[in-house]
Amino acid sequence: MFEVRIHGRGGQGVVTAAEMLSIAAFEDGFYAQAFPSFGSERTGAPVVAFCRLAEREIRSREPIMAPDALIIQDPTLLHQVDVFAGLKKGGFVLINTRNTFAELGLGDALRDWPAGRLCTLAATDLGLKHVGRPLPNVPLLGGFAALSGVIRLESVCKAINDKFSGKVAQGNVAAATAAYALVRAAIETERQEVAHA
Amino acid sequence: MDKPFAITLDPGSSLANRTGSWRTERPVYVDRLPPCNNACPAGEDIQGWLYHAESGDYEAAWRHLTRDNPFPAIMGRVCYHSCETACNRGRLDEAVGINAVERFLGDEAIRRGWQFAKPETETGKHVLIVGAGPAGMSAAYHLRRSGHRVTVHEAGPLLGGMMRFGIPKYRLPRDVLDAEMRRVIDMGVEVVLNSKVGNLLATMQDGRFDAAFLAVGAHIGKRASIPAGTVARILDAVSVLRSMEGEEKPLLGRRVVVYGGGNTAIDVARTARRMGAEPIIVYRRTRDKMPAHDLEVEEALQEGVMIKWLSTIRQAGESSITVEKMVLDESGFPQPTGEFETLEADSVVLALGQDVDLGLLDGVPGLEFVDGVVKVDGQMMTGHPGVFAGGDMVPTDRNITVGVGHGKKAARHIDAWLRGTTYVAPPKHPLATFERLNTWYYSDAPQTVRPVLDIIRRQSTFEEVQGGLDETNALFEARRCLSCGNCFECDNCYGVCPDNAVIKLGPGQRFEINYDYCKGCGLCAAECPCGAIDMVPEDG
Amino acid sequence: MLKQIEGSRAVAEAVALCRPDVICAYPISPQTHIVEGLGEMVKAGAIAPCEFINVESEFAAMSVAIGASAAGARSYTATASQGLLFMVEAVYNASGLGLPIVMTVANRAIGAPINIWNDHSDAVSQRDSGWLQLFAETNQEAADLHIQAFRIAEELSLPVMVCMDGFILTHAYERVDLPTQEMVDAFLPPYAPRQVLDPGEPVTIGTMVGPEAFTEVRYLAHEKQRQALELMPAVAAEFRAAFGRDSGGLVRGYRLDDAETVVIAMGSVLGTLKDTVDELRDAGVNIGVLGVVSFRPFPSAAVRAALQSVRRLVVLEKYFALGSGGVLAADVQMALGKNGGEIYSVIAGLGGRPITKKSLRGLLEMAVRDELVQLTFLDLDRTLVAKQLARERQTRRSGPAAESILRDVHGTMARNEGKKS
Amino acid sequence: MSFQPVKFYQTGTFTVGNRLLAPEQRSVQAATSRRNSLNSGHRACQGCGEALGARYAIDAAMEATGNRMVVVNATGCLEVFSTPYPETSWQIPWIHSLFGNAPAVATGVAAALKVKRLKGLLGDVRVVAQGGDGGTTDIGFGCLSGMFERNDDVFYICYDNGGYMNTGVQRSSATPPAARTATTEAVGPTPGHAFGQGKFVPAIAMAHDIPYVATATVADLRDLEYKVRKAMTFRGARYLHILVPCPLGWGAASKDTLRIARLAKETGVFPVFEAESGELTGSSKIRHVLPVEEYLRPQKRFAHLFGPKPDVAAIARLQALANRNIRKYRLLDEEAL
Repeated sequence: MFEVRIHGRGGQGVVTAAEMLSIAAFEDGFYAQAFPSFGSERTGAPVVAFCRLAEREIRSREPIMAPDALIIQDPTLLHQVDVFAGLKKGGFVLINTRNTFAELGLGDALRDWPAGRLCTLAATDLGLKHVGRPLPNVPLLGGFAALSGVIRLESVCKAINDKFSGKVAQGNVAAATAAYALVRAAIETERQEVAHA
Repeated sequence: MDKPFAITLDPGSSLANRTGSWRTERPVYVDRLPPCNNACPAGEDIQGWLYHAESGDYEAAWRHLTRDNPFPAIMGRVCYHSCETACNRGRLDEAVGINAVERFLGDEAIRRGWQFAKPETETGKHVLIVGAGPAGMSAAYHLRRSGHRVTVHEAGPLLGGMMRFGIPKYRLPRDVLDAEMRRVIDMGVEVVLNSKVGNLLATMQDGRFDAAFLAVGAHIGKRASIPAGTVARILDAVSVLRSMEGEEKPLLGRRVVVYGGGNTAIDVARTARRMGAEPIIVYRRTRDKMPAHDLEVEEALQEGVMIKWLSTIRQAGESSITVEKMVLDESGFPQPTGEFETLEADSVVLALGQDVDLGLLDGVPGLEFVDGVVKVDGQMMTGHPGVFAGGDMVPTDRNITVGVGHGKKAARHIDAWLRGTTYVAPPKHPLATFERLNTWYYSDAPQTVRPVLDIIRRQSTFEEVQGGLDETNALFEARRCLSCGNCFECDNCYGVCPDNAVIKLGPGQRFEINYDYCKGCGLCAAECPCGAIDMVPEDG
Repeated sequence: MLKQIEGSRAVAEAVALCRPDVICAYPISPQTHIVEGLGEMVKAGAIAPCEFINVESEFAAMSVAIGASAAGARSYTATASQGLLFMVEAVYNASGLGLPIVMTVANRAIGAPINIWNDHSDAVSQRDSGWLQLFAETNQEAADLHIQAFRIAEELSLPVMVCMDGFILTHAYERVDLPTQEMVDAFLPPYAPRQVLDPGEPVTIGTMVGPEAFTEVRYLAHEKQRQALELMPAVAAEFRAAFGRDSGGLVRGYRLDDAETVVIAMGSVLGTLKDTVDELRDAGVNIGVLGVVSFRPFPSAAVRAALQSVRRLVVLEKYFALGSGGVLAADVQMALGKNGGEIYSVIAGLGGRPITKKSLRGLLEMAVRDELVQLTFLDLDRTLVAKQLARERQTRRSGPAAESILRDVHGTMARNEGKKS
Repeated sequence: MSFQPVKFYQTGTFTVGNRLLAPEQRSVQAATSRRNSLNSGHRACQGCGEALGARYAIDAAMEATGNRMVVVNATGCLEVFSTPYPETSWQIPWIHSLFGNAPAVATGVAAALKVKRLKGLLGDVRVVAQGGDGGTTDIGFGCLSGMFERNDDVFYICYDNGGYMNTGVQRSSATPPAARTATTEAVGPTPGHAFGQGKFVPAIAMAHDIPYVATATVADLRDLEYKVRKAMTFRGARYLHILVPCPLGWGAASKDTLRIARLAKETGVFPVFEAESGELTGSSKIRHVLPVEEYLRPQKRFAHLFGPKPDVAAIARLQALANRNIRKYRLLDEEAL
């Protein structure tokens, strides 16, 4: 079982991201279960969504309390919500920001994490660039595919085409692909840095 | 359909619930006597014949009408239509123009040549009728219808009596009169003109008559004792009117004074007007006391007839008369004032009423007389068995409609008498009063105005003054009838019953109450336009 | 066809496969996505002919469905929570008139205090309404139950309520196998109404029935519910044969063999329970799960048969009758009679409170040790309620309980914040 | 108004029928073949205006639709007196669901019939819904408004007797001011129903811009039938509001049901008109305008206005309301003014 928690704000497509993640996982042959943190939050409010992936039927319906991975769509949440609550030691963390973990002041907290688990991505910029809207969710999925290696980029693209159509789908595919490449490159760089260290 | 128990039911099953048991009062259809019928001196079933006229079935209407009165074209012109005075519609807007519709039917019958049926069987009885006026000819018609042989003896040269000699042409064109007389003759009535019966019993014996009906009328003009100069021309109204029918018209001069206030006075004045005279009526009382029909007074005034109210003639000179002004005392009688006035007069026509020539009754035993007329019993029979009398020669209102009514009534009793029975009139229904009507249901519709001849021609010719209705407005007028007191199948009761408890039986069959379901709410009675439903308490 | 799909969408597509004639929609969370999906399909012509009616209230939604059903249309609507309560009069009416309407209830709590999250208060409040009430464990079952529901409803002339947990199922994306139209057509014949408003054969539907026949009417309605108990397993079996899946039926057991302790529950919590039971079994506890699919009619005989040699029962339900206790527990108790084992009634998941494996495991371990009290509220904040109760004992009028509790909750949070800083 | 009443001076304009009219000019109620949709044996009070109005309206609708029609009935007197098990008085396809949902049920029936038509299972069948004023203007108002705004193909008929008569004469939003009911008793300083309350649903119906809105009284059958016939020529939501006096609730003689309905119209208390797409298109003119007292006096529910000390002020206010109706709905013939 691989459990992902996505944090963001209302309007940023947090729930959609979880759903697309589940679709991508489904495409990759997983059983997947995506669900929102049920609420009546409106635009701007902190929002959480969940996605479970497993090799067999997922029966549990409890919220994800000890995620294997976190996707944080809005870095400003770091100071308002305990986004890391329950995160498994060494779990994946992907944050939408132009900054580094160190610049975010998270260096200390995640000090013990193995390499290749933490990554930041300027996903909003990618969304703006490829789709014309400041939506970070899809680029982050592309980046997450690269970071976690749990799902394939092709499956993310399939999920994108499942949810969107026409130019929006094309733009999102481009954004996800670009994000995938950026994260791959970042991880590679980090690995090399670690190797050189 | 597999219907769930109790929740779903077959349609109309509530017929099992007889709601008639709720009733404490039951509606009952009734027939009432319409006020028009009640008021008609000729006993016409006015509502009955209007019913057919409403349908546009004028022949049926005419036949229904002529069951009681064979002269609708005449009656439609000269009748003073007390029916219209009695008509309930008069209290709603204006009375139904019954008279106009009657005339329309009469004219229509003449135009189309409708005839009376001849009797199917002959009784072998022979009835003598003396006088071919309204009463006599009416009796002749009814008796002939009953299968009796009828012979009319008329003293004059023409049929019609007062209809001809008392009514001017401008009120009753002679072709109309002739046509309606002719139709009676065509039933097989024998007529002997210029045959004055001098001795009734002798005539009856000679002719082997089984019964006689006397209707000689009142033709002797009353005279008043007016001091008159030798050359003053004083005539009586009846003579003047009668002479209008002959070759030689009366010479009245330009300034004609007519003395009297009855219809005859008006007739004479209007006749004189048409002959180029300037008539002036001298009457001792006021207009509202005048016995003449107001419509005729009005028409006379329109035509230029002058009326000198509250005046009596004191003296007649060669070319003038002296009148005395009168005043009405407290009881409405005129009293002399001593004030006098002189009027120019080429002639004076007295229209002070008529007397009956009773000469033919000399030697008839058993008769009783009162005020110069013969007394008859409730069956129109004089004190002499088999001799009946009617019209102006018996105590009555003197007008043509009354005469026609007498003729019918006498004929019924004569018929019964000849058959050795007694005619008993069927009991009359209670009157259909205005209060019983639900007038909401009658659309607002004023009476149709009949065309009237233009005034110039009325002053110079004897053309008929009042025109008739055409078919459209005759129908309109007929349909203004409220059918007081008798169901005319308006379907209101059928419609307004909340319990569908009125059964419509079909055209002409009227309705029935279904007492199985009638709850006795009374809506049918309340909403019956003509008051033909009574609510009757259920037996307690 | 396998799809990774939102539960609401799966239900919408399943309903569409049933070829509904009339769909009435009124928005209320968490049901809304279902009718949105259907509305889109009708507008796009994917369901035709079909009338999709945006009504002005849930009361109207059920009323429109009543009219449509009585006129011979296959009728569907969906609601939740307050919406279900708002239509209650019509809910009873539909069953009283014997109209085979199918309605999804996306289960949600009932206020006040207003709460949009999941529990079973809405559906269970209608347990006496005369509707058949089926609870789905998964979105697959939710989809399948709708197909079965139309079949059952129309065979019996009774309305069926398909209950699925709001948000937990309705908003969850998971794998659902949706059948083809041909398969559904073969399983579900066209609607042949028992009674219908037809000018060709007029009837009066919906009479007033007095004391002389009302008991009989009610008895017959009850008898029909008993017929449903026979029909539902048969339909489920037929469904399995046609679609190759277990869905529906009356009850479904999990690891009941040799189970001394059995947890009984309805809806999506069964999944979490099964995971928990697996863990306990791994730890050597003889425990199983019995899922109740058909809450109404209540399958007493099936429950009895499934629990023949069980020592103790934990009846876990997302609803309770205030002032009385567990409703499902009472039904189970009635079903088992005096021969049943110990019954523990557990109230859990009210108003969307997550039911975690951790809490369940703790609960069941206590149950196995017979340490549970007769009525347990899972994860109840005892400190908080004790405090409120104490306050209320002091002054009879201490303001609305919900607000006081919120004050306490926020107070606690503020204190915690204070500790943090 | 496009309705040209039969001008027939003896009777035809106002009576139910007349032997002289051509069959096509006769009212539906005049025909021996009339449907009697509401059959004998129902349990309505003597002189019930609603029973009469319902038969008038439904028979006319049946005629207009060639008997291809379904009726939905709200709870109320009409429903109770017509369908107590084991008997029903209805001879038509008829359903009763609840007090407040007849418009919605009718919407459902119409939807079902449309689908069946599209499937080729059924020809054109129309839907009529009916209820009393309680079921229409109060408890069913939400559903009514919803049916209106969606413009569902339903003809809704409200039988207005100004109160909850089925439950024992309580006040409804259609109860007129000053009227005594069981919940607005004729006691205290302002006896009877308050002034300034209540609503006139035909005007609200017009505000929905639905194709056809009309009012009628049970006293004018021809007008009523014309309006039913007219309504059935439209598709979409239509509304007919019929004044049906209740002898029991109004404290009037059972025989006076129609008279009082007539007086309601002739005094201007109840405006009779029709409107298309929200615009007034015609009014039934008052024939002989009468003071409101004529209408009030025969009814015991207004008896407190006419005690030893008549409530002149209240009567004047009622007269003012009638005058307003006369102006607003143009109830007097302009030529006559």
